[in-house]
Amino acid sequence: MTETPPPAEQTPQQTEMPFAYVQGEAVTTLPKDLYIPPDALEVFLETFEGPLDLLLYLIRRQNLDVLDIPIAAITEQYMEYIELMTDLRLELAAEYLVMAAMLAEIKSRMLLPRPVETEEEEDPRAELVRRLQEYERYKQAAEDIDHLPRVGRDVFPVQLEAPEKQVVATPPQVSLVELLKAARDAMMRAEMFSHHHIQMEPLSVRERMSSVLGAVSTEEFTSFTELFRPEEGRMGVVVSLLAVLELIKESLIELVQSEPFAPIYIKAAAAAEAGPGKEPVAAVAES
Amino acid sequence: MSEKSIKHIVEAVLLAAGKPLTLDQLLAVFGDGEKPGRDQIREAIAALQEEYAERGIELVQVASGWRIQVGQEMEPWVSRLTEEKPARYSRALLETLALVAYRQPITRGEIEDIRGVSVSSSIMKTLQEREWVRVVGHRDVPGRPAMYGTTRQFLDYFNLKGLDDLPTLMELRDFDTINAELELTLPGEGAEAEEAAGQAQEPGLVVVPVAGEGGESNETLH
Amino acid sequence: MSEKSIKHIVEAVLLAAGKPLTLDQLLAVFGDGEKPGRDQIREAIAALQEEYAERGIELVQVASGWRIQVGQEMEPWVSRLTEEKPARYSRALLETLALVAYRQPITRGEIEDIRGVSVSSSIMKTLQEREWVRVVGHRDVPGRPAMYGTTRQFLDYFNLKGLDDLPTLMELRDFDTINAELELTLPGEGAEAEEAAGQAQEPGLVVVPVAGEGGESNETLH
Repeated sequence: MTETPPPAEQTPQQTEMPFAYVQGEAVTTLPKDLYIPPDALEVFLETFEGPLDLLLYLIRRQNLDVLDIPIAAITEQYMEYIELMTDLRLELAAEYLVMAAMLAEIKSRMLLPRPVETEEEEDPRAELVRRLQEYERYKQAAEDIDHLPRVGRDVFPVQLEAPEKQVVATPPQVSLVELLKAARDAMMRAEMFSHHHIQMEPLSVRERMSSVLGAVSTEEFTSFTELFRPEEGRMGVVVSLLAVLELIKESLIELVQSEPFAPIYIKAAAAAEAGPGKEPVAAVAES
Repeated sequence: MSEKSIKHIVEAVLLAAGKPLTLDQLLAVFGDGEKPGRDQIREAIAALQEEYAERGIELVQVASGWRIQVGQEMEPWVSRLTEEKPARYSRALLETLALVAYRQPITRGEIEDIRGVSVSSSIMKTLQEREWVRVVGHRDVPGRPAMYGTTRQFLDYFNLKGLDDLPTLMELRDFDTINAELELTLPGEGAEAEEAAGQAQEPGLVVVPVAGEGGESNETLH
Repeated sequence: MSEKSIKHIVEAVLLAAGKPLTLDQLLAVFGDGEKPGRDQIREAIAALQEEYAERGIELVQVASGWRIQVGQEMEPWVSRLTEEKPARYSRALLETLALVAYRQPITRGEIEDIRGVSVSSSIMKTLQEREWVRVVGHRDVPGRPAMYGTTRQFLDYFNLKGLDDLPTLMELRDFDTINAELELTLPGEGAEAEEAAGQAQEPGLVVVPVAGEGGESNETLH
């Protein structure tokens, strides 16, 4: 946007247009090129992308700066087009009428005398100018985009025939982690499975530890073999043994054997003695 | 792996790809034992660009990567190959596209506000079908209207690396400073079109009832 | 029109065409004032062929005309471009494999008992085709079902010295805590991490508490 665009295709009539000076005269003096053959008008109007586009056209046609619109003149011209459209019974979009109203309002505000010049008061055209400029920059941007080199129109991406692909099936990759997770999941599910179907007593070491502790006393020795019940099977024996070993480790019981292969006896550790936990273990080791 | 074969592999792969390739994608075609550095790929690209320069072929970077294309200078011959004319797009569509490109994320209502006319659904549909525009979210206002943005395909199609490559927008001028601006710019331009300026600009000044400032600027002018 | 530009036009048009072009079609892209002779087109083709000879592209004549294509010698690189990520194995397959590893020798019926669902024949087939699982004998019960065990290849793939290197079932229970401590990668995914190629297999060993080797591999990494 330059302040003084080159006078491209300016007709002499336009430079002489008097309405730019005196607002009242604009009504009677219409620019001659406003009259276009009626059958061409429809096509002509279709080229506008709306009221802002039409206004821009009217302004540009007279080489005027958007920032500096002779509002009365432009309003008159705009209304001429609106009238032409109605005369031709063209369906008139609401946007055009809204713009007509806006122009009329601006015009009336500008004609009203303002008693005191206040700096804060905005020029009535400000909003219109803002919208026109805003629209114009995107109108321009659309043209610029249209001129960008475009695929299929200006530039042509190449795709050549590729050599025949040799089929090499790549089998899925598996990490050890994945495999181990699958193993764990399968095992855990299997456990739940067995609980439901084989109603087996849960043989937890912790539970057995409690029952062993309940069976022994600090006063008397209990026979080691008494702690095992053959009817529980091998699993039961293993759990019992683990429970005994765990209890020894935690210094909760003492294990006594007089000589190799002699019967083993168990006694609960004295409550006061928390310390000498290793002795019973040593006894086992000696045996 | 020699410089030369890196170049030839990069060329062959780009020619066969049929879509832009990123540097990473180009690197990925090299086997484990022969991986060149990123710099070597860049050098290969530069070498190819140099070779192509005189041949009407281009190796360009667009949004999704590097692509080999027949350049604009070859258009007259290439376009004779096909009967059909490339599609033309309406101004309404291009203006809508421009607004989405420059103002994204933007709602349809916001596009309509700026253009001063309603945007037809078919335009939004076409833009989305072409995969130039997509819904990027919803504005948190009543009705939760869709917000639109442009896609990588849009940039690829218009030969752009990124949104920064879009033509710069026309500058907006501040209406409030119009008079000051006139004062500053007119004297310089006055020589070229002194009469035109006087005639074309003055009506505006006369209409605006800013007697004091307007008068001053006029005095400066003459 | 110079020889050189005929050559460049022929090249550009063939590149942009995306299909083979006959001599007549190549002639047709030239404007009225610039039509070369058929011989000139042939010469241009010959010149291009010579230029391409040392590169990975070819100008060849096929049934419907001339076309530029990427040469067969570029197949490994071009193919890697379109390589699809290999599919993943199903949970059912992995669990079956895990049960064979931990409970071998095991029959399909026994696997089904533990998993609580039937094991498809295709899973057993895939595992055997991969050579991770093989039939090691037959259970002496009615039907004499096959018993499965893991192979040497299985150990090699997971980088195990022996089955003892697998965590015990007890350790497996606490697997999540073990797992959290270790950054484990897939053996095959090493290519993604630029340097990881050599180390990709090691994590398998890290699961087993082999402090020495694990430490070494970490040092190699950094």
